[in-house]
Amino acid sequence: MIGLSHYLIVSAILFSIGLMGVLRRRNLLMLFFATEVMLNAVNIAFAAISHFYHDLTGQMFAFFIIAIAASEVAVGLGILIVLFKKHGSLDLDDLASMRG
Amino acid sequence: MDNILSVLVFFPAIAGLLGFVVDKKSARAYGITVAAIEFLLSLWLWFSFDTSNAGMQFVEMIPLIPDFGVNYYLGVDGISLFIIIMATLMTLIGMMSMSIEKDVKNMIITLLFLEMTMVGVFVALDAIIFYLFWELSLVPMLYIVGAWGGPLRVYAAIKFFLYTFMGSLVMLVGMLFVAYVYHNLTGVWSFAITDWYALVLPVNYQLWLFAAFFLGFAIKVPMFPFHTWLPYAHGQAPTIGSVILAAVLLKMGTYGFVRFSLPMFPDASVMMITPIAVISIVMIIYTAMVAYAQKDMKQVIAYSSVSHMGIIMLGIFALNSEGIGGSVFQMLSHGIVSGALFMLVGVIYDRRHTKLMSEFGGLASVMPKYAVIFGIMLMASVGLPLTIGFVGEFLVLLGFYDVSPIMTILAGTSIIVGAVYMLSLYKKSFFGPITKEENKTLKDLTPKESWSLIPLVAIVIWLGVYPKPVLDPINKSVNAMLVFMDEKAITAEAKEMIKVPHAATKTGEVK
Amino acid sequence: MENLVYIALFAPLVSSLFAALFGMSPKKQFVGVVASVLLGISLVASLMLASYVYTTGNTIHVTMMDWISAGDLHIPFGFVVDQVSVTMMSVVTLVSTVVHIYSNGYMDHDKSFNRFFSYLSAFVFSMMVLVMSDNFAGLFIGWEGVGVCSWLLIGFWYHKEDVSREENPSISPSWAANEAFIMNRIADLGMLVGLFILYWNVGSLQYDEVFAALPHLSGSILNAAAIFLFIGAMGKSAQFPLHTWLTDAMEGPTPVSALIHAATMVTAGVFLVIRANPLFSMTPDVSYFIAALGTFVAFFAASMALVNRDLKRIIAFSTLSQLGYMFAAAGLGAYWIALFHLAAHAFFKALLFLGAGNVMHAMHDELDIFKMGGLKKTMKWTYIYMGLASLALAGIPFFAGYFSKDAIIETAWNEGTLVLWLILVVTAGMTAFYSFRQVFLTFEGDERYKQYGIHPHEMYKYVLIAMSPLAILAVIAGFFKEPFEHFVTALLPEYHMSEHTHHIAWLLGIVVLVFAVGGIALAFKKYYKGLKRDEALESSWYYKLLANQYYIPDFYEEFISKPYAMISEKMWNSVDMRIVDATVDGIAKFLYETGDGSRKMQTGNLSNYLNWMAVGAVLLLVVAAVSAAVIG
Amino acid sequence: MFEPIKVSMESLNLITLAPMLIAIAGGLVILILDLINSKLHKSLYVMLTILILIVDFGATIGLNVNERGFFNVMLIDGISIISQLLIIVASILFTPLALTSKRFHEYSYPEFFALFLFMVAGFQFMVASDNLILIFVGLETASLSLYTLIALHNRSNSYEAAVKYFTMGALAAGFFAMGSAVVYALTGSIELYQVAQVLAARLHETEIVLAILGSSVLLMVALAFKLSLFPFHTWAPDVYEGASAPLAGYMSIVPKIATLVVAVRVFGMYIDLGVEWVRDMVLILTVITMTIANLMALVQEDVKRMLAYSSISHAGFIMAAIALDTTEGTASIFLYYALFMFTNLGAFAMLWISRHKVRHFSARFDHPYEKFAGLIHIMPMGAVIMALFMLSLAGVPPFSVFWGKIYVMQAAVNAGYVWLAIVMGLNSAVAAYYYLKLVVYMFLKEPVKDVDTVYYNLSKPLMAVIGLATVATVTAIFYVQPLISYLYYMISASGY
Amino acid sequence: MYEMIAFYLFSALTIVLFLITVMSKNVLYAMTSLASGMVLISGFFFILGADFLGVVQLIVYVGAVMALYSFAMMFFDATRDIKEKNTPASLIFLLGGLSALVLVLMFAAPIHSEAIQALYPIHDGAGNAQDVGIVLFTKYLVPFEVAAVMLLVAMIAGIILAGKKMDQSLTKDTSVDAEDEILIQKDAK
Repeated sequence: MIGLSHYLIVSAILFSIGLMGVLRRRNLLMLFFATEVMLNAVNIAFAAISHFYHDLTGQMFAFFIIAIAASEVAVGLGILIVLFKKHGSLDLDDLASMRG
Repeated sequence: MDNILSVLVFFPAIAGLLGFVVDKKSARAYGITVAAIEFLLSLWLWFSFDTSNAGMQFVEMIPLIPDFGVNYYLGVDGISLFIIIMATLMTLIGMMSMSIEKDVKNMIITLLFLEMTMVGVFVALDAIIFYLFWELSLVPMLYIVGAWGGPLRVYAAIKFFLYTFMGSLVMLVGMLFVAYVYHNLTGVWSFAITDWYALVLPVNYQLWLFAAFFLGFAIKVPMFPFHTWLPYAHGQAPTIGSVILAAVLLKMGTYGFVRFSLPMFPDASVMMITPIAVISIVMIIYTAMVAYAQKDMKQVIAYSSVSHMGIIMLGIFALNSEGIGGSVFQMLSHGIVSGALFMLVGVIYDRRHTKLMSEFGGLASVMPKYAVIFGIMLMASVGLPLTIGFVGEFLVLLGFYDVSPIMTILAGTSIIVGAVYMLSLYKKSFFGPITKEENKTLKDLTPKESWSLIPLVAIVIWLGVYPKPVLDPINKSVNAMLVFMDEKAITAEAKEMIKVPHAATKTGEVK
Repeated sequence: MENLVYIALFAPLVSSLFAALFGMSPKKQFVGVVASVLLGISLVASLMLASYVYTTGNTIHVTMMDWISAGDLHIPFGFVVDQVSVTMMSVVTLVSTVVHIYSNGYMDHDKSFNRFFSYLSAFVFSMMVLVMSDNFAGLFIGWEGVGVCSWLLIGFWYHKEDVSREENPSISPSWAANEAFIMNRIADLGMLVGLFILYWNVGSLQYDEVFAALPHLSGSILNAAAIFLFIGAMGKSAQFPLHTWLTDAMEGPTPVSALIHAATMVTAGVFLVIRANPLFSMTPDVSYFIAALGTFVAFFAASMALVNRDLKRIIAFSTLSQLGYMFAAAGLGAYWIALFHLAAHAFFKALLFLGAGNVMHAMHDELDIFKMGGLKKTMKWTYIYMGLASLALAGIPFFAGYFSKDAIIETAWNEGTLVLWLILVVTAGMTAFYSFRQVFLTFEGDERYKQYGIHPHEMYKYVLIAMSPLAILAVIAGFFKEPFEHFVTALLPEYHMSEHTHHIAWLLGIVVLVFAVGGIALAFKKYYKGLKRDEALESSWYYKLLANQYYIPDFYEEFISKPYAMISEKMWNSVDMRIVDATVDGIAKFLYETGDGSRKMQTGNLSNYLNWMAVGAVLLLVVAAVSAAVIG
Repeated sequence: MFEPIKVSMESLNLITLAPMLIAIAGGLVILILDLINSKLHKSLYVMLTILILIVDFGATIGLNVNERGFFNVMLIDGISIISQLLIIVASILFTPLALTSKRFHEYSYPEFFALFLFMVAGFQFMVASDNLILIFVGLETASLSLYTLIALHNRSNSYEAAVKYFTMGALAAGFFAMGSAVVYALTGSIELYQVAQVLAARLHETEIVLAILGSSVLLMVALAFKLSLFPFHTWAPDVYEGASAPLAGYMSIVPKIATLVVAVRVFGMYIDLGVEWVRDMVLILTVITMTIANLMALVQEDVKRMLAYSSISHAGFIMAAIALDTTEGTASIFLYYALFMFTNLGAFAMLWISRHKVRHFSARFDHPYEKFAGLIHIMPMGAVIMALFMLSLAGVPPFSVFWGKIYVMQAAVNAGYVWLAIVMGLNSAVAAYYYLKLVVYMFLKEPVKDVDTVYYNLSKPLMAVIGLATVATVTAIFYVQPLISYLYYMISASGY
Repeated sequence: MYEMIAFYLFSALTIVLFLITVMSKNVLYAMTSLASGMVLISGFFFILGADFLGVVQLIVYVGAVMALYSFAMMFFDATRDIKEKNTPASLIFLLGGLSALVLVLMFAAPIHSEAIQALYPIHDGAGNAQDVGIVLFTKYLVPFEVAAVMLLVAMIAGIILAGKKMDQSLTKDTSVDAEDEILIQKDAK
């Protein structure tokens, strides 16, 4: 029987995959993908907990997370566009004029 | 005038603010006038001071942050009275003798603010107010050393500031802890020193708190091995900076010991007698030897300050009336004498722009007045009887003899080693033939310099011959403090070590 | 009478201040005159006091004002005029007055004439405070005061350059002044400690209170107090091992040597012992040590005087030697004899020095007696004065020294300390020898000075006249021994020779006399006809040892001064800068470098930042897991 | 099949929403004004913004303590009111800094002010709720606006700053979400008051200790990022450097106040429940943060970057008060920020007025130390004011930050954390060095270059802001008492 | 049973797809796999009875977000393989692995408690959309409205950041200062 833990473990694994992506990626666009993965992983957890507790709060949270993710994409892409116009690159390694 | 203390504290500050408006060329005259008024005010304080009263006088108390126990709480007793007068006097004299050409106006304003903080430290009866002035005094000094100093001035100024700042922050934690304990016991927040005096703390608390306060004060004094900022600060500071630093700022540390450490932690003080005496003796002998090795006149006097501060520390921890009274008197005497000596070095520096002893020799022939005044100050510095320097040193050694004869003998070597470096300095600079061509045409003291030094000479001799008017009020307050410490001490050992003079017990002088 | 006390005390101060007013101006003759007159007033006042005390037997005790009071300590400015102090006052003011007058002549070419009088009078004032004070603290004021004046006067010709020890054993006036001051300070510390011991055990520093309380004190405390006070006395009176400064002090002008380093200041140590006689009489061991040390110094100093070539240094060694005699007497309990010798010595030694000053004046500051000779032609009066003084010093009968010194030697016999007696007797012979060696080499024989192109001349008349009181006293002082004894023993313990000693006194006197005359005869034989140098003798090790003062100054130089300077240098360079300060700077530097190092984590690269964040998060998670495992 | 739900207006307690609604409405008004007439001058928007914020302030101060509204989503307790007030005051101080004498890109957008007001509303929501959803949404609203505001400065550094902030913010958001999920899994609720109840009942279950600690860690990562605690602080210096000076100053205060409120609510809950591990975690992180940031600030060459590190250090300093979990500790947070706000905004405003469009002094930095060398000779008043700010930041009495500092240290001592107080003290001593460095440059060095006035960007409104900040900094001693008693009253009323 | 099969299938697939998203060098692959993964996640939602959420997931993520990403991809011309100097794999796997390990440990515990009462219970008879609707428009109305503001912010931000006006920067242009402004305080001296 599939219990809450199963879902949560899947969620944990997906979250870690997302985290690995964030760590690994140097291309900003791809990096954003990885953050989406993380948020989606959390959504699974919320939906599952909601299901097992018979409680709607989890779904609400997941719902808002989706909204937040969408807004983040909009703003993130906006920033990426100005950055790209300026630098012509989305590579993180080109983006280190401020340090120390 | 009941609020004379507030006037004393804030008059220079307000004058300093108004000073921004004064024209550059008149700034000096303005500063001297203000300092003179301030000095007269402090004399007035003395005249209206009730010498038969050992407690705090002219007390002012305005709640500032009552929820936190911080009050604007001022007062003087015999111990602080004369240090205040000395602070105002040295500021005045320092300004009179000032030879700075650059940014005189800034200097005057800075000095006036510094005067506020100096007076503030000595009149504050609230720990936070004390701390406030204590820290604030660093700022003008930083500017004075840093802006008008020698080539290493920035290093010296920052070292001075940070070192003292570091120590006093630890002290601040100690203060906060005392307030916390006070609150625990009484349910009231208070930072008033007089309230804290009533606290009877367990011995282990006393020791820790003593250590916290010690760090703050010891760096300021400066005690070995925290003294290394001092030679830099003095070496780099302009004359006026050295004068104020040596005369007043260092006294804040020793005053702190008398005002805080002793009455608040009598048992810890007794337990710390030996370590502190050892440090003091190291200060006395070691720094005297280091002073002897110096090539620079000012450095000699700087190190001699450390050595003399060792005497003062020793006297404070004699924990008897002779020792503490002597220490407080020695604070005054060291203030005036070292201040004068720094001014004297400044005189020659103004002429030759060097302070190296090897550059001089035979100055007594070309600058006889200068040599005479230097000689008098030198003799006061080595503690010649009938000069101000003797009274304090004698009383301190006398007082500490009761604690430990051996240590007194070791500390007493200060009269020998002190003579060694001072005389050698005098010989190298003033005696012998004139070897350098440029020294042959040196001008003797100008009237300005003479008139700033002669009052000091007069005081040096006056208080050497007749110290009674100063010593009596000091003694009165010290006796009261000792009676009180003795009553408060927990351990039998402390009760035994704290010597209440018969005079105080006979007349039943209990606070 | 109180007024007289103040006049006697403050006239020299007034004189000093008056002279100081003109201290920086060129020579003004009236300064010297006024100073001399004021000193004369002080002398008169002292003598009047002396006669008052002598005739009435009363003592005068005045308290001027409070000085220091702190805790239970109360020190007034109090003065006592009793038999001892009035004797000292008279001697001091008498010699001072003569020296002041003398200085008018001696210093007449010196451009710091006025300054000289200021210092000299200041010295007299300090000395008066020293002898008149009614408490130990007041004594200490005078004690230090004379020290400073001595410093000022030794270094009077401060402008002279430092030279090597070979060229001038005292290096320079300023060097000698510092040496004197510092050495005295070492002793002063002892004295201070003595004061502290008395204060904490008695509760006062007043003589009368202290002495009254002495019987209640334990022996060890008394011994300690006596020892430390005597250490103080050793410094002022230049007792071994603190004696080197005295000969170097000869760098000062000769009147100074006469007044300070012969007649008055150096006897302060003896005065202290006499003053504190109740204490020292209760500590026989310490007293015996004092006597032994005194005897040793008497011999030791005389031995160095035998070979010295420097006119003033010979007299200085002689002073040292005579101080040894005084301590011997005081240590043996014959306080009044010590005081008597002190006074007599003051007269003839001052005379001797002033005579030497005349010679110097004549010889243009040449001091080497090998370069003199035959001066009797030009300097008849000086020769007479110095001859008289030397006779007194040698203890030839009926001169002052005979009465005082013989009494000391007799005391040594009387106390049964035969070793001391023997040494003192031998020393008496040596004293006679070196005194007359000096006199003969200076005044008799061939005129060796001529090859140096010196044209000597006699001193001014008035100076010679002024010296006459000293000469007279050097001759006749001895005859006042009986009244003097009667006078001072009102205060000091009486000292009588035992019956047996009294019985053989004449025999003892003859022994001493034989030695003294023998010494003179030897000097006569060797030096009367002129200088015959004995190369073999001069190159012998013992001659060199004596000539180099037993190498003690070199020893001090090598083992005290230089190491002190070296250690000081090390303390500064190695300890203060390299350890203490370097630690402070090291902490600051460490913090700064840590900052610089940790700043590397701010690479500016976002990926690194994200890594840091993940590392932080994972680390916290792992710690949480471990903690949970531990807790769970 | 459901019954119609009846909800009374009283039970909704809409007044609790009023402050945020005012800010949002204000933002919308600005947007509409721009639609109607696009030629309006920025000064209009500035003044409008200030007016809106003033109304907002009035609405906030009128709120009653300890009310809940809108199905218990809104929580108006003492700390929510005082933090909102602080946020609004800081925003009011910030707004006039737009009126520089020179033109900068962001202020040419009316939307800037609208976004700014939305951001304020976001922060207000964040502090006025104990519902993790609303906190999260408020946080994101504010953050997204902030990213945009940074990027709008429109130069290479500001994009870089925005990207860094944004990306790390996204990662932090992931952690926040995950942390909330764990909390939800543990308790079936995301409202902290419910969470506390359920957790209290479940504390004895040893199997879920890891989950409890883990939830605190995940939330900590998210909040520590916002608070710039080590090692989540790496964005801060770069973002401060890339953002315009006023915004950097703003960022060092307002988001931190808002996040601290959340942290007080969240970690205060854990500590109250007796999870000592969380207290230790907070203490360790804060001690490391204040120390490392101080050390890194020592070696900076640019004043703004130095102030960035100093802000990190201050945040660590004050975050430590959370671990104390006493009323004084919590009060000290707000006292500290109330006092720190004026000084720090003042300091950043001083940088702002000295901002040149071209970098005269250094290829990389806008505000290298050299720029201020010898300022006392060029502009004595400016130098003195800047020095006052620096001394205040260093904790020299009687300037404002000192009072905050001793109050925090007193709170630490009272809670038995004397060692923490000593660490704070020693850190202040280290910190004094870099503040002094600027003072040294201004007062003790000679000017480097003779370029035109350092205070290039000065205008009357900026002077007014700086004057206000100066007065507040210097006269702190006189208003600390009412401030403390107000804060203490509010906080003890809300049970912290 | 079906649930189990579906769960394992979806789990395996999402893990693989997201791994591709994270590991792939090609943006297109990454994005496609991300989109597919999100679709599968909506599958989880459906299994868990969160139908409304599943639909929103499909619409918002797969519809809106992915569309945005595709436009962005085209704008950035990122269809080619991406050359990245990736962070050392060991570090990534260490951190990823450790975090996965701790999270799994955390979730493997019996975190589910029967004692917990649902505060906003799911009504068995009613559709999910109705349940969600009631809670969303009562309890979560405020967050909902705030989310609306957030979206407004995102919209404005997107518009102005991508707008033409950003091409020229006043911040760097010194020439515009002369014509400015009423508030100039000329010459600060």
